[in-house]
Amino acid sequence: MEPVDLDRVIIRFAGDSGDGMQLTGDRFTSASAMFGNDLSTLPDFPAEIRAPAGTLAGVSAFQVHISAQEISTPGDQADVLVAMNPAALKSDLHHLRSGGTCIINSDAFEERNLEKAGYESNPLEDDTLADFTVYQVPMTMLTKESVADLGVKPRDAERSKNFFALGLLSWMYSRPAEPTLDWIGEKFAGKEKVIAANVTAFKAGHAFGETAELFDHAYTVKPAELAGGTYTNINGNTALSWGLIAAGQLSGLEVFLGGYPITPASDILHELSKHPQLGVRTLQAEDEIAGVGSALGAAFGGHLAVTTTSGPGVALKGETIGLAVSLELPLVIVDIQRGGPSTGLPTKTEASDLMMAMHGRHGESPMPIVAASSPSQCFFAAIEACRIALKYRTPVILLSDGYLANGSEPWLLPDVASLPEIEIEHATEFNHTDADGNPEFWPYLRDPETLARPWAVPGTPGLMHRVGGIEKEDGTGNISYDPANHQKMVQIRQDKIDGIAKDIPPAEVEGDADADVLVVGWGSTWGAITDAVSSVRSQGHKVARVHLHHLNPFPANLGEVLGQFDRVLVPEMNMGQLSRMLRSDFLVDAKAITKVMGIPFTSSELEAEIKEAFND
Amino acid sequence: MEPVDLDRVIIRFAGDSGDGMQLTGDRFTSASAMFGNDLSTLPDFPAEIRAPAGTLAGVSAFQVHISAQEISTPGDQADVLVAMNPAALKSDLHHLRSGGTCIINSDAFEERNLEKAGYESNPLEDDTLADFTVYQVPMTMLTKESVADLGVKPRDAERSKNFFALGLLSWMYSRPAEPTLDWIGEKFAGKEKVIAANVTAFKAGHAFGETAELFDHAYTVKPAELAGGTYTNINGNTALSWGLIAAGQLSGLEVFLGGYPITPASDILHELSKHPQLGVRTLQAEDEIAGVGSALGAAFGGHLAVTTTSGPGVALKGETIGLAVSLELPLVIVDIQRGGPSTGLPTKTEASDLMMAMHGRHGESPMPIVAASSPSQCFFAAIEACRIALKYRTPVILLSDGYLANGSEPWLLPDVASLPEIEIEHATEFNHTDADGNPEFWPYLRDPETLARPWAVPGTPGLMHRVGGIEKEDGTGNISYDPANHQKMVQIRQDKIDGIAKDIPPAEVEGDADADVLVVGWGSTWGAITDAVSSVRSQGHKVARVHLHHLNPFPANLGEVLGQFDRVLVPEMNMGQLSRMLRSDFLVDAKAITKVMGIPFTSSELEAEIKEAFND
Amino acid sequence: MTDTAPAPETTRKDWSTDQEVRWCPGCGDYGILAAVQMMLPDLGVRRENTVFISGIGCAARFPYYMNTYGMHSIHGRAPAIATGLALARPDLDVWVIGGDGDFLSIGGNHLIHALRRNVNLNLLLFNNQIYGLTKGQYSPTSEVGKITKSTPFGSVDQPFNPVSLALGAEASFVARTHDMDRKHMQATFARAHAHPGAALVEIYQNCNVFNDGAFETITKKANRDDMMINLTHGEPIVFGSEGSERGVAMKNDGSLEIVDATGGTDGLLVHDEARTDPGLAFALSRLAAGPSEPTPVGVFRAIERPVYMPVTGSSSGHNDLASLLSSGATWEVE
Amino acid sequence: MTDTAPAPETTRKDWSTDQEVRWCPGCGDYGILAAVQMMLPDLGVRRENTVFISGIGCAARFPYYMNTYGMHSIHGRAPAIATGLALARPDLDVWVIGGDGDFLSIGGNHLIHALRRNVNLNLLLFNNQIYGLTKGQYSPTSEVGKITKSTPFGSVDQPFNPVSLALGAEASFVARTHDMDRKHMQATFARAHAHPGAALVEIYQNCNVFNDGAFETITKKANRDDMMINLTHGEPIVFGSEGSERGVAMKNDGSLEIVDATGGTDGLLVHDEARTDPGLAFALSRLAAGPSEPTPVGVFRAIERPVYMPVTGSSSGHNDLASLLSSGATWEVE
Ligand SMILES: Cc1ncc(C[n+]2csc(CCOP(=O)(O)OP(=O)(O)O)c2C)c(N)n1
Ligand SMILES: Cc1ncc(C[n+]2csc(CCOP(=O)(O)OP(=O)(O)O)c2C)c(N)n1
Ligand code: SF4
Ligand code: SF4
Ligand SMILES: [Mg+2]
Ligand SMILES: [Mg+2]
Repeated sequence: MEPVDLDRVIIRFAGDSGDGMQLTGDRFTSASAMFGNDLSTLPDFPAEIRAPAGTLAGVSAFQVHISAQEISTPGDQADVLVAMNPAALKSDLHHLRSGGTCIINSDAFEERNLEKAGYESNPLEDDTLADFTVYQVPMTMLTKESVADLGVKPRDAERSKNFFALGLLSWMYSRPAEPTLDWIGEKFAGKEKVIAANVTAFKAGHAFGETAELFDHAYTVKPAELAGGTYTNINGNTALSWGLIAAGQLSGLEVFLGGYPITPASDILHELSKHPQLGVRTLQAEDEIAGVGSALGAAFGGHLAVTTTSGPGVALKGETIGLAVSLELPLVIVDIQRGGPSTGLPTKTEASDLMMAMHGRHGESPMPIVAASSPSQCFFAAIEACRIALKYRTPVILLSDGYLANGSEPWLLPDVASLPEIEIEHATEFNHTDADGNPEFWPYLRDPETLARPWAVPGTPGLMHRVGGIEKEDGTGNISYDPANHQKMVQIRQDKIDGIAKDIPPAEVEGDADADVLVVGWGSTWGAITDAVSSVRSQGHKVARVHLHHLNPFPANLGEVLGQFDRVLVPEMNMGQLSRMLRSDFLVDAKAITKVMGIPFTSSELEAEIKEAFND
Repeated sequence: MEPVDLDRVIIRFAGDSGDGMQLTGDRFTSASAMFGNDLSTLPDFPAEIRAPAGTLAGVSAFQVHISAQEISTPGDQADVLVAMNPAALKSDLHHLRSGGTCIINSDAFEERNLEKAGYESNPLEDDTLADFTVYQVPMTMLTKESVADLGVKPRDAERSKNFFALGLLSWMYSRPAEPTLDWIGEKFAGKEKVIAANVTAFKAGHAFGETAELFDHAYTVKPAELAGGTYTNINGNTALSWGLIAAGQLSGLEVFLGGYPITPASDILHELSKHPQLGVRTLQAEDEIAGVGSALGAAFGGHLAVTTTSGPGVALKGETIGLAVSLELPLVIVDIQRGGPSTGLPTKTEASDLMMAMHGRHGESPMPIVAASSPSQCFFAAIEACRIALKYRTPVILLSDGYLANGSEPWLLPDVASLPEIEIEHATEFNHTDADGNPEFWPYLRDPETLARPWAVPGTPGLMHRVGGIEKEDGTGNISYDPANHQKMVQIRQDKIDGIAKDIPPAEVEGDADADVLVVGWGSTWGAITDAVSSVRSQGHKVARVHLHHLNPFPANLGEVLGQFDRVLVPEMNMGQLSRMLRSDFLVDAKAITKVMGIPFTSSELEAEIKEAFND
Repeated sequence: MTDTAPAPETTRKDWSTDQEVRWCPGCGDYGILAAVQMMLPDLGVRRENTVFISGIGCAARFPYYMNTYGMHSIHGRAPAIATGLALARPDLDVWVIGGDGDFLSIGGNHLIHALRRNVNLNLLLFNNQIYGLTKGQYSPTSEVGKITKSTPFGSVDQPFNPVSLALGAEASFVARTHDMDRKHMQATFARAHAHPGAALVEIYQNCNVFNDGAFETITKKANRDDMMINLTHGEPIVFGSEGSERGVAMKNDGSLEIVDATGGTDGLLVHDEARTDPGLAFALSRLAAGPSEPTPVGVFRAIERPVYMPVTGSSSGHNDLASLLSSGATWEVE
Repeated sequence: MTDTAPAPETTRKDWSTDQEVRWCPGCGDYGILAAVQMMLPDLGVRRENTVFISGIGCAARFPYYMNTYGMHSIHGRAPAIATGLALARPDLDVWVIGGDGDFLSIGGNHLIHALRRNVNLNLLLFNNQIYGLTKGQYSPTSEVGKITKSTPFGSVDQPFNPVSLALGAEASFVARTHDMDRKHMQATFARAHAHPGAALVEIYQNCNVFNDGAFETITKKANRDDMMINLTHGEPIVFGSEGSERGVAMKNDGSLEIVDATGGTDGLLVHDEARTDPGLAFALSRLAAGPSEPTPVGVFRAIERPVYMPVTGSSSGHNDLASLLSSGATWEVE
């Protein structure tokens, strides 16, 4: 039978933490990427390392959206749910669209597991799944049978059942098998029995699809028409890490990362730790304060200094960031936002640290804020944050979130040679003449254009100077308690940051220039807004959208842009933080569309909200 | 000769840190208070403990405004400057109004001192003082002479010269001598020689005024017509400390202060440490994080918990404050604001921590903010902050500043019996019934009115429960990762804080209800705004003013009030933080009048700004 | 505030909550939880007078499982929060729970200050020599050369020895136990509880997911007698699979060595946990460079010194609000 | 990055800035500043390769007076900031300056971790047993019973012994000196400078405004010989106003005592700063309970162990950006 052609499909793999669902999803994604689909993924881990097997708390899921068109989100609801046990079915069934397909490992639906999942009756036997097309596959048994001859112990045999599921889905969606088989060989190199078991299970799953009369036919999702070039599938944290490394290369500076592990930012520390040969040094500090402190020390030493963390870490770093504002040294603070307040929902996404990024320090301490908008865009956002920090000698906050961090998408690799250099010069010369005509160095004598002060690093003969957090005299940098000087310095620091508006791209309106409704977004809502706006427009409404990558300062034309529209909607994964800024800066009645659930907006939610605006 | 009657006079004492100017000012103030004047003071210390004698950095000054009318500020410019050495003259002369009187210790104007002060020629001999009435008094010599017979060593004798100055000024302004003489006796009890020297010097100064033909006549400033009752002269930090103690008494709770020394907040820790017998426990913690942490622990234990600090300390406490938001425990965080960012101007005043108070934490973590407006009002502001914290089980930020902290004014002591009780009950009973009909305790089952959760403290049988920073299920308080529950809890926490608006006084408009211009103030600008508004009104302009003591939530009627005026001016010792909040909350074009100089607004500055608004 | 009548009899169950325990299957934390829950009934204390405060980490989940008052706070701050509670409420039993990251990395300062002050706390340090909750970075107790996600080329920095650090910080009570020996844990925790002031117990805890077998060399049943040196106050220090064939002796220069003790205990070091000077306890803490050599367990030091309490009363000062308010110079206006 | 040619000859003046020194007249900090400025010319180092980093406090003003690179940072964080600088720029000489509050109260954790890691820093602890800059609160080194603004009824908590704490934190170099003896300071600072890794020097410093005479019993010229025990590597430990009439000996139980040494140095303890095991140094740190008894000064411990450096190169991994970007699975789209 010929496979049926689909435009796109959203598959959700769900199972116990021990079932290897992240790996399964990842492999399916890779194969699809290789095959040429556009795609977007969303892993959904449990908060516990390993919650008790079979419990709801232990469910780990991975959603992947593959498409023959360009897409921008992992999809609202799944077309297919693969449920490896009752807990997975119970916790994730609501992610499956009505009418969707549910593929179930029926072996797992025995009494103890049902009980652990809190099912009072077996959902395979009552009407729980009435709205769905259900395929019950005894995956555990079939896997065990398939590997029986290999001499694998039953326990280990069972472990391969995720490869059975992967094989089955690979058949169903006509995914190429080679990338997965190759990967198994590499990954488990040296463990021949494991390789054999996994390969056999995979093939068994594939064969099962083909031969069992269960399935009418397979599907294909054609490759997407993507721009030509080399692609890789990348998640936000890796892209961000590589962006930091790239900024080091582009500026010719060594990169120093001082950080402390915290979900969902730790992977950046891990990734950067792997690349000393690319001029990266990392320190796992004793806490977040030492993380940012050590970075500031390295910045004083002339390095491209970075600290990576999440909300609780930024809350601790405030005082040191304030020092960086006062010292006017370049420093990038990366905040991978997660659910708050306090420990909140550490493994879930949220975008509720914008106000803290603006104001989380005492005194008047303005700082630029850059926000990433998609997993691969994290690469460029990181470079941009570094560029601003280095050029203006200022700490910069780079905001990403848990969804971008772990979500992935295909990325057309940029031509490295075409990435613009970050020109940066350490001061080496005197820049002033004292009353007696002798040359001297003034650490706070500014570039008239950028208002940046010179960056003279230790080791430079003659330019010895002292910096500190007490208010400094303009120019000399000497301690000054003079009232007028303080006012002046506060103003200069503000002007320096405000002036960056001249150096960033203007806000670009996409969609209908004559629309009634403008949707202003920032951060990871980019994908959902893109889908929602295009859907609303395709229904004949006029809508425009602006997506901000710079949140402080705003693009210079933003006020003007906002003034062109009657209604301004601001979807945010918080209680309305950007809308608060737009309202106070531009006195426009920006309306926040808020969601604080630890999960991203779906396009359909946004679509509904935008359409609502037309009914108001 | 009869003394000439004055309505008010502003005197500024300035000298070297070692000259005892704070003490001199203090005594003059006390005597005036006893005499019945209204008054207001402003100490102005150097940043160094003891900068080298005779240098500009070492100048210590004290300004006092005494009046026969009610007054609200220490005055813009001094009528009289007492300058004990060249550095004092140099650094403080600009505080003297043109035509004012300058009383100078001429003995100190010798070459070395002039040089240290950076004078190239002797200001007593050139035209530096042309605009002023100058009295040169060889105070050092006269003091030494006066005490010569007492057998005091010349060095020690010289130390009494501030009492000579005090005696002279006491004569000039007809201040009663007894309070000062009594005070000397008490203060130096046991050191008979010191008493004798100081008393003698004081009397010599007095006599010098009376007998030297230098001065035409003395002055009087009549007692003010103040409400009847017992008065004390009080500064903001003492009033705030007493307010905290009062809140403990009014709520029947013990007070626990966990703090770490920092200027200008340390004196609150010092003051509270003195009063264990009033149910106060203090811990000088190892840092600010431990300060707030220990307070939070005490709050969990049922105490009225407080932490006191300044901006850099609040910047460190953000993460723990966020935990308090999540735990919903009462906690008062006192921020005595000083010049920022970073170490900034530690001994100077500023009001630039409002945004941090609002937003200095990750996630959605709303918190009430109370701000004090005058030294004595700190007492009531502290009680109000405690009341809100206790009633709503929430951390509250109480903002004061360096000017309020050290400035003083006469305070009509409240009748302790009339202070309203703070009703607070620790939970002692089960509040819920489980599915099987058994009673149980739900730590997050709320009061429907206040949305406060029950406060069950350890030691209470049966109510054992666990709290934590991870998101909690509404009601039970169990850990919950449920998306809808998170949204609900974020909303409830916001609603709880917003709901406090029903429980605070409405914004009160003073002045002309039909004015064009409304001046909205907060914090220590109260005095300067009061003077400026009354002055502008007396010139025939219509002006109204509102002073906010609650900054989050705002009084319920604030939007309505703002809507009644065409122009809204917001004087702030920052770059426009309250105006930012008003703009975003109410979409009114509030204009900030900003001053970030480490010193308070003068009334005349504000007067000019307000009048400017009429010319726009 | 608290009831001081004799506590009712309780069993382990009374001390357990209904919350599902969420550690990885096989984690050493289970054994520690069991030991605590089984020890508490023996102490004759009341659940409502008992509080568990933790930071963040796998270990820090502990309070959720204890049917007492509890707080799961933030990373590193539990000793500070517990300090406030213990000072405000000396009538309570306050236990503080944390991992090696929680207590020694981010929380190191609060820990050493709680020890120095001698706040009345029982501090249980779950040392698994790894960051568990954040999925396997090295910790300040990880051995040199440790390869983890954050040290892909192996760590280069020397770990803390928690017992040495605590002794350097003036701790009045320091002990060590391990998750494989419930009896030893119970006895050690009970000693900590009985100690007035700050009592730190280091617990070697296996993280079977990210650092499996870190303590196996010494904690495995088969190795235990040869590799664990039980410290008993007033007794010569002996150990060995045959009971006492090896012992600890002091060399001329004051350092300690392991010697043959088959000839008897003459010349062996007699353990004195109560010695005022912490030198002996410190020397014992250096006997093993890590949990791969014969390692002392038990109580290293237990001395009495004043427990930190804020001043709660004084004869001077004002006793009521009215007299406080009028304590400065006052004057009357008619 | 830095010039490695021989440094030009310098004098104290070259190392001094034109900033007015703003300590109280008579403050012990002056003497320390002079000692540092007078020692540096002897080290043959360059000013531009030298950095002073401090926190906040009176002591922390220090960098402003040094004609080198410098940073006056924030309270307690100097060791952390300096760690970053030293790791980024191993070519520099990094000195860290702080008071007892700065290093041991708010900054305690950064200090112990810098010591544990053995970051190449020279850490000078200005211990005046008080908070100077904030005008006189007690500090973690203040003696028990101290009456200050924040302890009006006297402090009740045991102070840290900075030398003991550092040794408990695995410090590879720990020394003590005092502000009254410029020669001793210079020699001690030079030793710290020569030490690879973290070197902590505790300096007894008089705060004549808020804690005058705290060290007088031992530092006063007249008392010094009787009250200060100079530690010299390889020499028997003797002291006394007549040169060597008293000495330090080890008792049977390993603890130290002061004994009569008029009969000669037999039986006295020979100082061994290089002993791998820190037990001896620790015991010496406990000899005096505070600066009112005969107190050891000099180098307690100086051992070589690996200096902490982040990995700066490896044979594995990607050497250029392009190969990094394509290091995952890639595919081509035409
Ligand atoms: C302020 C802050 N920083 C970092 C984290 C992330 N974090 C949570 S637990 C932990 C360390 C866990 O290690 P450990 O304390 O040894 O406990 P274990 O999980 O091993 O029991 C870290 C870094 C956090 N939650 N908060
Ligand atoms: C975050 C922060 N907390 C508190 C302070 C206030 N503060 C400045 S210096 C200091 C302590 C000074 O004592 P120490 O470190 O011993 O230095 P010393 O002045 O005695 O030399 C304190 C508490 C501050 N500047 N910043
Ligand atoms: S990660 Fe390790 S410490 Fe944490 S629960 Fe799992 S086994 Fe235990
Ligand atoms: S207060 Fe003390 S430490 Fe500070 S400068 Fe003055 S004397 Fe020195
Ligand atoms: Mg651990
Ligand atoms: Mg000090």
